[in-house]
Amino acid sequence: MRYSGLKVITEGLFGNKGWGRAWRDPAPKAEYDAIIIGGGGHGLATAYYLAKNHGLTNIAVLEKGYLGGGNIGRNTTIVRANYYMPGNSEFYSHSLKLWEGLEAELNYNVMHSQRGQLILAHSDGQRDTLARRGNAMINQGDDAELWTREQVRDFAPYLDFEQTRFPIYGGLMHKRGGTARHDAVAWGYARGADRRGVDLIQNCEVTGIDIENGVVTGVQTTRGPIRAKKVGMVVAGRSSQVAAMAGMRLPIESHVLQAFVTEGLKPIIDSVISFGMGHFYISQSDKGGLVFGGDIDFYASYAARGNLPMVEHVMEAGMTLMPMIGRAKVLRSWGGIMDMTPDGSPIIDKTHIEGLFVDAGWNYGGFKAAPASGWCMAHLMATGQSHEVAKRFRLDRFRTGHVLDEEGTGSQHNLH
Amino acid sequence: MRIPCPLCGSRDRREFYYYGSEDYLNRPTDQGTIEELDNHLFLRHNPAGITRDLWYHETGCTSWLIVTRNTITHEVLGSELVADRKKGA
Amino acid sequence: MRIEGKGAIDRTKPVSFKFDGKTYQGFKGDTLASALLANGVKLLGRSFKYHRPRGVLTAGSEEPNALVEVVGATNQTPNVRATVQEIFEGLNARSQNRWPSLRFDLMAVNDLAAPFLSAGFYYKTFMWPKALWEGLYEPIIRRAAGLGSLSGKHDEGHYEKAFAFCDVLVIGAGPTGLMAALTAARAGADVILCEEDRLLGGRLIADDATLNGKPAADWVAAVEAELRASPNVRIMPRTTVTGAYDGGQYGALERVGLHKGPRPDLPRECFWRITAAQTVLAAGALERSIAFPMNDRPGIMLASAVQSYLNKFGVVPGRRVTLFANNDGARVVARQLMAAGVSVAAILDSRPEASAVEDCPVYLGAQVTDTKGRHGLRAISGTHMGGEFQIETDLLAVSGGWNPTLHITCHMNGRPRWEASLAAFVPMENAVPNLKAAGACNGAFTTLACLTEGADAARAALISLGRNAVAVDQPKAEGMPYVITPLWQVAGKGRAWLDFANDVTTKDVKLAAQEGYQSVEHMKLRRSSRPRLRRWARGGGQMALRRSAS
Amino acid sequence: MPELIAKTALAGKKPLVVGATTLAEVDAGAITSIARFPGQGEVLDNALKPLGFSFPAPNNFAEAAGARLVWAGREQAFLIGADCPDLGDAAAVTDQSGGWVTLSLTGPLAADALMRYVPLDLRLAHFPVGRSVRTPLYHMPMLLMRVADDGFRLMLFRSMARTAWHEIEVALKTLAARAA
Repeated sequence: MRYSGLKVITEGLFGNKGWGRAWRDPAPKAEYDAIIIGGGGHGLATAYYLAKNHGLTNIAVLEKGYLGGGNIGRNTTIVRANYYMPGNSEFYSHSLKLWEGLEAELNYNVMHSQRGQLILAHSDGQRDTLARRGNAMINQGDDAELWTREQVRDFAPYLDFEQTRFPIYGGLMHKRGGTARHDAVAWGYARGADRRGVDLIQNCEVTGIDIENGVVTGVQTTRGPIRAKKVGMVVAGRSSQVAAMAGMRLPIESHVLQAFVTEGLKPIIDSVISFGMGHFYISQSDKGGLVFGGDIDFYASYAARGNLPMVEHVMEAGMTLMPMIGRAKVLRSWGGIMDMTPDGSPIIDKTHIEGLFVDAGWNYGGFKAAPASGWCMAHLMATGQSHEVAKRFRLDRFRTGHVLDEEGTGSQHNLH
Repeated sequence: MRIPCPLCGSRDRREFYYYGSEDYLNRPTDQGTIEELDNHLFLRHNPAGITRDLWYHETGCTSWLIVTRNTITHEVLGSELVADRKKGA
Repeated sequence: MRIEGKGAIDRTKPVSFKFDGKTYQGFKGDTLASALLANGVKLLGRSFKYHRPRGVLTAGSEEPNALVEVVGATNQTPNVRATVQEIFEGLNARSQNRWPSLRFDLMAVNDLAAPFLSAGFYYKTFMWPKALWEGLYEPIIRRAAGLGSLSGKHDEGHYEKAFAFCDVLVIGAGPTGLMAALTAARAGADVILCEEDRLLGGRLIADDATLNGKPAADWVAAVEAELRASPNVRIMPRTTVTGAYDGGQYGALERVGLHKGPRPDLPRECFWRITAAQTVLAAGALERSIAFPMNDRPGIMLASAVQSYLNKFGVVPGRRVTLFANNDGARVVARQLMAAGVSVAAILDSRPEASAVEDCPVYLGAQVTDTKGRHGLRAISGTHMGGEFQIETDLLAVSGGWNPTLHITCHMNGRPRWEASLAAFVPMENAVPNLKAAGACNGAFTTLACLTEGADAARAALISLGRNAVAVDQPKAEGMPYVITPLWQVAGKGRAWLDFANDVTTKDVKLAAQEGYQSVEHMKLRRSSRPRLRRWARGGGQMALRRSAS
Repeated sequence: MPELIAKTALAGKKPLVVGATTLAEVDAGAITSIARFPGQGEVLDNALKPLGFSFPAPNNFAEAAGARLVWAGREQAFLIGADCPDLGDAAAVTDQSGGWVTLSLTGPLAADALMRYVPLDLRLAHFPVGRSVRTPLYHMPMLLMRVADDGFRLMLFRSMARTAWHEIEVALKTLAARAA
């Protein structure tokens, strides 16, 4: 069923009885051409692009819980392409372009809103760094503007410009940055994949990966064995456990990253604002809540919940940057399980097992990457070749020394 | 979260700094292979369950600890001084 | 309307305050809600999505409707619950989420467009042409959404943080918490007793209960006096425990100066980090409404809230009261109202076989199917076993049963368990290490059971601490069983609200299920609704969902 | 070369009195860090004996003849208020006299004020007189001693002296305002 404003009105007139299911609820078949383990944002996007770009429709997504129940529903909804290092910048640039066409592509309003993203500078040195980053972004074909302190003040007068510790010297505005409605991205890809024939199988946990003579042959699940020649592991937050089923040790340590939302407020923060010195970032949702986050809790965890020291740190950073939020009330907090890699950059690669692929290690930044991650993982699984914009996301880059350590992208789990 | 320090007793997590898996203590020798170094520096079991990791009692007694913890429940099962382990070895 | 001789307010200390520019008078001890209700003000806010007129629903921090902005000399605080904010001389509050005024709000046009603003409608439209999403649709949605507003000015308020440690933390000072605190204190344990309200006693005070044949307030006062005299006890009123963290740590927010107005060096709030060896969760229970058509009008309140306003504040916000319930609790409220001289139009009991012996009309098998009165309830209509009814009434007190306040037991991934006999979720055992839920938050819905469970939980905590318990006399209390017949939803033409805070109706939830968003997680995300929905979906709602989904 | 005059970190600062609680800077005199070398426990204790001390157990300090020997971390103690004897090869010895500010906080509000910032159980039963711990005051590293039922000695890095004073002042005034 196609969604449209007209449809919303006609359905509204007739009691909204005609809306059908957004996706089917199929039972798993005995064999597929390819299996994606993980029904999160990246897994669903991978399935969607496998079907759409590569015509591979006899495929299944296996999800142990419900679709979109992982980090796609546990983030701060920020979308941006403001990376500095070659290897990252072309990837996120590609992702942002996909975001810009996502509503039309999926016939689903994911509420992608290019409200802008502003990174603040608090010293001359930081301003220089932002200028370099801005130039790299422009060279990549994306947008960036170096803003003076006065421009920042006009845009966000509620920031604390006078405080002595982190005075605001200016900022880097990335106008095509912004936010999207996080769950809608998963649902939109799910609906799109389903319409192309992909089986989305919920409550189906993978318990083993079948390998014969170094070649993957299928998976064992709580709903029985399923055969497949190609298997993609797209399970951020559980990457190490799933990889261990194939006897692999990954360069990943899992950490909890907390985020927070306030009660609904009338519009006041018009873009995403990033305060690197406090590792604090904030935006306002369409519903009015101020959505903000900070750094990881800094200990390995799968609990999907955090502790008070980081809660307090985030609140203190928020009060330091924009003291007005002292009058807002935090409504709830949540924790996502982050795959932290040693260099803060992700992995989209083949493994040493033929037919087994891995998409993991998204650190703090998996949400904005979902479209391009799906695009490139689908390309890799369909063709056996790394996609041009993801060719540096190699699994073996630590051993070979080709690390991609962009500051501000992730933790270095061996150098805490 | 509370971390038991063998010297100071139960202390708030905010007094400690986390240094990752205990793996990091097991440094390969000069004669080690690239694979061993990769394994030491970058690859992790990253268990969902019981783990042993390194903590530094930064604003406390400045001891290095090996803490046994459950990464799913955050239950802390015990701790020992790295110095004691080295003494024992 | 004030009732003479009732309430824990100080009638010798009048307090003036402002709401929407008009000056009113209340008494020391009033909340903003109780003082406005006493002054006959029913309309306090506008709803989140449809901008429907809303009044006070509850008498506590669970209030979804009566949210206001408190305006200070240099700043303002949005989304303050009028049911929690105590009045002080010079308090200045105003309504929010309306334009140009509370009575005449242009955004109320959304209400007329409700059929088109169905569950998740925004995912299906506003996509063409692309530029209009950011240029037109989104700004309109943003302006309509949100509730109160920040001033944009720096918050210059003084705030405090502190650490505290204890042997036994008791969360909640109702019958369960007081009994637990007393038992632990007498055994010599270091006790911290946190209570969200300014008064200890919880529903003992709000219900005007009887203990040892005397007003329960006497027992509460005696226990409080003993606890205050114990050097090993710290009583923390106006303190909400906000979260359970690892290692026995709890976050708690204390309202230090919010009920006094600004004073030099006095913090507005203090955030406590409490580390407890043992914890007794005695957070009580929250009454729930019933999803009947047009159940959101000002003048429709929870029965327990009507009781709280009567007994804690001497206020009855209506002249002709009707009660609608699926359990016996509302009968007590009706009796207390009549004893206070308030006219009770009828008791509407949804149970066909319930007793009908009261000093007022009792309709059995009753269901409210419509309500009238845009800015304040005027009349209700519905059906009962004998036919139909139409009642002129300006206050409808609703009770759909009680939900244990078990949230803290979920903070470490604990999953509550459905208890069919209570038609409610109860806490999972050992969901938080070294925490024991007791009393109403554990599904014990009688005063007798609360007192017993409070003492038992404290004794268990003392054993874990290696201490010997000392005998504590338990006062004599009622032990009438809690009898409930679930009633989740009344069918009818109009919309029936499940989640007042987010303007979610039963239709929205059914539509979400119809489209395959069956996981409660999916539904709540899709409808941006939270715990109320979860309870509803788990209860009777689930049957409806299964039907519509199949 | 002119002679330099040693000043304490807050030299000249008047004590702060809030109700019956007093915050004041203390001139602790000489402060010597003694970091015990492995296996040198007995030698070190013998060397310290003339001062009336032996190396303190973790979280404790001892007093003798106006001086204190304070446990200050793993295998580390501070000798305060006395010249350090020659300890030979038993320990690494550094003069830290100028590196610290020492504050005295005494009175009924003292423990409550500290517990605004110190993530530690300072109830008397759990933190008795004679206890010394390393713990932060807010984000500032500190050595904290209980010298009386209602009296504490705080040692912080010299550069943080004014911040620490300010924080404690805020806590005391806040507590006084709460009581008013």
